[in-house]
Amino acid sequence: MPADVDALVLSNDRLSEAYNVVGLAAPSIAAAAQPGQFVMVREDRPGAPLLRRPFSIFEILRDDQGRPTGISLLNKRVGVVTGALYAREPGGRLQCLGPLGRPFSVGTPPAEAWMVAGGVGLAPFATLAEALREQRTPATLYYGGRSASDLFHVDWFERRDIRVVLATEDGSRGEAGLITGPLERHLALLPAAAPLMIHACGPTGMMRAVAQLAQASGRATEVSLEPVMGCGLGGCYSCVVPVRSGPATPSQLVRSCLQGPVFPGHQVAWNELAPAV
Amino acid sequence: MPADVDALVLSNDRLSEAYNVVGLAAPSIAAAAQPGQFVMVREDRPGAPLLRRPFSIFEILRDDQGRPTGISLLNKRVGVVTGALYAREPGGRLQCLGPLGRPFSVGTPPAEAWMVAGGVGLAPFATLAEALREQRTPATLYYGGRSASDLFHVDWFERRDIRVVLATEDGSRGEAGLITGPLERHLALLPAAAPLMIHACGPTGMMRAVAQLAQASGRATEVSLEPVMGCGLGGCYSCVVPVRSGPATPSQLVRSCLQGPVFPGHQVAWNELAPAV
Amino acid sequence: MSSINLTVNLGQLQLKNPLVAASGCFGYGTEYSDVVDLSTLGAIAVKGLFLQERPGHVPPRIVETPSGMLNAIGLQGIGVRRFIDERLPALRKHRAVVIVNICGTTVDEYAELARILSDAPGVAALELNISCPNIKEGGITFGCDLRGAHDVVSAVRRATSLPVIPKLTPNVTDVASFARAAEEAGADAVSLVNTFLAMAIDVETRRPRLSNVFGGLSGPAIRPIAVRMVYECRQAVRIPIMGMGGIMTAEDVVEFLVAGADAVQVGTANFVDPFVWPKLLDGLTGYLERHGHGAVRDIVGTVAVPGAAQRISS
Amino acid sequence: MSSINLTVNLGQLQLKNPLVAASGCFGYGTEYSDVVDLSTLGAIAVKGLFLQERPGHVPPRIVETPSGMLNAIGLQGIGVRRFIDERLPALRKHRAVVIVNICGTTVDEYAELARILSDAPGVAALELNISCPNIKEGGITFGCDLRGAHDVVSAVRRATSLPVIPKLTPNVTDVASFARAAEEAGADAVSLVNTFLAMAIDVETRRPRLSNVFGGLSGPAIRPIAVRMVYECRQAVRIPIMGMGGIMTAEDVVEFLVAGADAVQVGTANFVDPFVWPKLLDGLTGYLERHGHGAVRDIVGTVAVPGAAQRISS
Ligand SMILES: Cc1cc2nc3c(=O)[nH]c(=O)nc-3n(C[C@H](O)[C@H](O)[C@H](O)COP(=O)(O)OP(=O)(O)OC[C@H]3O[C@@H](n4cnc5c(N)ncnc54)[C@H](O)[C@@H]3O)c2cc1C
Ligand SMILES: Cc1cc2nc3c(=O)[nH]c(=O)nc-3n(C[C@H](O)[C@H](O)[C@H](O)COP(=O)(O)OP(=O)(O)OC[C@H]3O[C@@H](n4cnc5c(N)ncnc54)[C@H](O)[C@@H]3O)c2cc1C
Ligand SMILES: Cc1cc2nc3c(=O)[nH]c(=O)nc-3n(C[C@H](O)[C@H](O)[C@H](O)COP(=O)(O)O)c2cc1C
Ligand SMILES: Cc1cc2nc3c(=O)[nH]c(=O)nc-3n(C[C@H](O)[C@H](O)[C@H](O)COP(=O)(O)O)c2cc1C
Ligand code: FES
Ligand code: FES
Repeated sequence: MPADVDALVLSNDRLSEAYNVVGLAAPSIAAAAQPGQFVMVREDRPGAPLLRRPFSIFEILRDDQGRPTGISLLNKRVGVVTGALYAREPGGRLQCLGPLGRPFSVGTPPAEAWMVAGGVGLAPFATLAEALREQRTPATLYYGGRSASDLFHVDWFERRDIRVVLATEDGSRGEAGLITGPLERHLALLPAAAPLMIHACGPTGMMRAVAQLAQASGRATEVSLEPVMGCGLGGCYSCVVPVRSGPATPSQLVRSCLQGPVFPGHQVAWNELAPAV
Repeated sequence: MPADVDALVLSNDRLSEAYNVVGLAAPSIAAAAQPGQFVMVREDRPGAPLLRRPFSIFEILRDDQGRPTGISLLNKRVGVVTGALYAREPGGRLQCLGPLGRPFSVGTPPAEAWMVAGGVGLAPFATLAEALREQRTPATLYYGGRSASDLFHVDWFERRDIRVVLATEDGSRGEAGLITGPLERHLALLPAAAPLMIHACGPTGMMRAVAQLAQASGRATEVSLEPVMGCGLGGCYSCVVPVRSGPATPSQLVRSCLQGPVFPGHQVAWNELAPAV
Repeated sequence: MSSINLTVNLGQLQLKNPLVAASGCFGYGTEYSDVVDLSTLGAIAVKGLFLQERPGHVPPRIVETPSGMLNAIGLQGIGVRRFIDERLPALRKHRAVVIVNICGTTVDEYAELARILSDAPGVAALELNISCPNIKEGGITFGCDLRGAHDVVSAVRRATSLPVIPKLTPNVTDVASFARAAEEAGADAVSLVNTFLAMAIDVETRRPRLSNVFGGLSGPAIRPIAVRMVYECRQAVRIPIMGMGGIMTAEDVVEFLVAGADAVQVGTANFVDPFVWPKLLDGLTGYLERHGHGAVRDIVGTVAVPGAAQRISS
Repeated sequence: MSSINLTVNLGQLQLKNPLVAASGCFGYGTEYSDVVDLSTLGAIAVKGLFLQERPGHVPPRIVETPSGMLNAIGLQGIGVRRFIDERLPALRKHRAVVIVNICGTTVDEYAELARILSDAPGVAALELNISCPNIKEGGITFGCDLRGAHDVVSAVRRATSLPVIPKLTPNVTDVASFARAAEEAGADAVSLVNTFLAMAIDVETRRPRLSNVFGGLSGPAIRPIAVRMVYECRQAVRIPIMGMGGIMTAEDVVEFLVAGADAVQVGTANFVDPFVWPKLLDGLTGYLERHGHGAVRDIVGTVAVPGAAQRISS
């Protein structure tokens, strides 16, 4: 049962001109959140945009005793609300509805988990990394960006014993090129018998490539899609994505706020997925 | 020629739960402003109210050399924009269009000037007081409010050699009752030959009473009206008030942003003035 | 709670309070059972249903506009049979008062839907969507034609003893004439307004922002037009009115009631704040208390309009 | 400036750029000569004029609404003769291109106004206000009736050789049919939209917020509906279109042009920011440069709409 929290902004860590991390006091959301879930955010001031915006829950914030006290959001500034999240100073407030959506499945050993993140698609993987670690599931983060200055929190993952593989398009950090490069090679090297789950979040093209690579090598994937969402609760039917239950069945438009945002990669009818407007 | 200044908020002096004074950097407006003129204010942020709101220019701010650097507004919180003006911290910005409107006439000795202010109607009298002082015109401020805590800047006027007469409805400061009480008595005492101009700004009922008292004793008045204003420039015809050129002529609706906000009190067709909504 | 009488009568249908969830903005109701006690709502107008399942439009289906939003969902839906089998039982369990919003491509389809739903336990009333701007056939074609509107309402009237509430489109010259046509055809009440046909273009790509090109405008932007239309219909008909369009706060609820609505529907506000319902109810109750009214119906249609005022056109 | 060709043709009327001040939102133009170089505007549609002076409505005449405003000015005005004597000379001195917005209570009055203005030097075109929601007689009664619209346009067409531009009301079921009627009656262009008939109620006093009860809604709130209507008219007629409704930024200007407007009018934005004009012109020029277009007309009506898309109703 989601709550709507009038959350105090605890911190605002500006990582670059475009990215920041906002810390929010929201114990009830933090306590209930599962990896890959999201919140619907709005500003409560006269004239603020009407509709809420979806954000993955990035970190679970905890007090000294480890009790969940809040969440953080990894925000990329692209418009009005993401701009406001970038500007929001500690002491301000943001309305946060959540946690919402179907989470990632958290594999257990001996299965391995690979997380593939592009840009702000890193957001759902902090909580997933912690959950995997709790299960002692060996985990790797494949993380790509345009250049070194677009990669954040790498040491955060390393400190949590996540193996990290990096790629940048300009070669300024990690391998030069797309993150699907190393992913493809590593997939080819992994013994067929070794169980693996791949989780991906990032630009649609990247997720599609990951899902196809994985399928080609018979691996399961989960992708976290980012359609426009009007309500986050199943009320408006704006967030639909085309999925098919079997390879030959026709696709159906299902609500990604309820049945997603995490979907099995092979179920997504990538050809029919509308380009983000 | 009015300017639209993206004015830096220099100060915000909260006088009470409802009143504050906002200082704004606006040299061009400050240099051009005449007593009784106003500015049209808006906030430039997504979702701010569409229409600007009119505010009298309260003080002219000056640097050490006495050069005009900005203006202040005496603000009373009644709704969205006045609420924003109350909340605005120094460092923020407000868009200020002005100076606008027909000013008070500044009398010269031997004429005396009496200013009658009710509540936030004090706003136009700081600039008028300074102009009168420059002309060495003897001036009195009649200033009424609900109670002592609604009266502000009294010493500001006293420091400028303005005689101040106060009244509060609850009797907590000055005379008990309405400010028209002492005004009426003093009018009766003033020799008929002594020239006098009365300026009034405040609730409509007060201005009307002042205009009628004055007319009864053959005195000229100027009143500063506060209708709803859409543009401040004569473009929308929203701000009309009924005035008549002679006592027997029918009234005409004229734009108070151009022909006012200051009008000769006897020209206002008080009976036809719409109640503020 | 207080001693204020919040009940309202919509013809044969009595609601415990005048707050109704608007069709298409509250799913089938069951989606919201986690966040709203469904039994506390006056009623729920469920998402528009056809006889058959419908896939709806390709996304993007919504876009935000100044103080509003456009939608072109295209009436994606599970069809009336699945609704009866899969959703109605849960709604009954939650003690929700269910108004089923129905949509057909022919007069017969409306009548058929009405017959099917008359036999289903737990349907309180039928709202006839003759005003959806987002589908090619049916819907708004009936809503923009007086004859068509009359025919649909009459046919449904004959097919059911459930309360029949046609939902009017604002995309017409004279909405009051449609309210009259509905009344004459035997409607128990009318609801209005549906969304305004609109369009938004992405200037960078020079493509429509909605896959369907056109969409329906809802939200606070339309409220002043919707209030006017409710007022006009109040002058034109005696049957009850459910008013809607941009209601976000209790003050907005009162504005519609005072303009002449017997009950109100709340749509877009659910997306902004799914917890809005108790706030609206408390705000309405508080308003009535503050103004010394013992019942909601005391303020319905009480706007003080000088004698001369009337619609200028037509 | 740049080498971009900003001129647009509205039939016989060529404008140096597509930015026109909307009637009623720019006084008689002269009020703005202090803040805007009037010669830099494509044209100025002056405040609506009757044959006679008119007092207009009692205040309050405007009220703000979400992303919009209602107005019920009631066409207060100085009448056509005083306009010609007192305002036109100054407008000519400022080298303003003047479109006179005229309003009558009968067809003959429109024709008479047209004759009088045809003889006045410095009138570039006539805009026929057959769409004002704020007066009891004339105005919108012509605008909501196809026959009436046709008659007014024909009569004015016969009375003048000036360009004739009827201004259409959005308060109709099918605005495109009015554009067609205007075209058939010999209009040189159409302008749209005028304001949407609306109403706001003060819930504390339960009185209308406007003395006239009803008012016209303008501003960003209506933009998506106005864009849709411009697009529909573009599909229906060959004559040029002046589009308007909620334009605040250069991006909004482009949206209307791309939807099918040959020029745009800007109304409410003048109140928000009287210095908006150079910003709009620079923004438009910048857009065209950025997208590699040499002329405004290259983007008019270029919205990419899939073949199937068309108005669903009627
Ligand atoms: C489940 C989910 C989780 C998400 N998690 C995050 C996250 O953790 N961090 C983060 O920064 N963003 C995340 N997003 C994307 C984020 O919701 C959008 O960037 C945001 O809605 C844009 O709002 P805005 O007001 O800033 O942009 P607007 O001013 O509304 O629009 C600016 C531009 O962004 C585009 N846009 C609007 N919505 C989306 C969208 N949903 N996806 C892509 N582009 C869009 C618009 O078309 C427009 O071009 C997530 C989206 C989903 C669906
Ligand atoms: C020439 C002139 C000078 C003014 N000078 C000052 C000044 O120096 N200081 C100051 O505090 N105020 C001044 N006012 C009044 C001020 O403009 C209004 O209080 C303001 O517009 C309210 O805006 P808002 O957004 O806060 O209120 P809104 O949220 O728009 O409305 C809140 C309430 O205030 C009422 N209201 C709106 N406009 C006015 C108005 N013009 N007059 C009275 N009530 C109104 C509304 O009906 C509503 O009930 C002046 C007005 C004029 C015309
Ligand atoms: C996303 C969405 C879907 C809608 N679907 C329907 C529908 O299926 N049937 C219907 O009659 N109205 C539908 N409507 C219209 C609403 O019920 C309501 O009439 C309109 O949105 C105005 O109210 P509001 O401003 O409170 O949203 C829909 C509106 C929205 C925003
Ligand atoms: C205060 C006001 C007065 C208006 N007066 C007229 C008028 O006299 N004649 C006319 O044709 N339109 C008039 N209009 C309508 C505008 O010209 C324009 O069609 C409408 O406001 C939509 O554009 P906007 O949203 O840019 O304001 C008026 C609008 C406003 C806001
Ligand atoms: S976002 Fe509204 S149904 Fe998914
Ligand atoms: S405020 Fe617009 S004309 Fe005076």
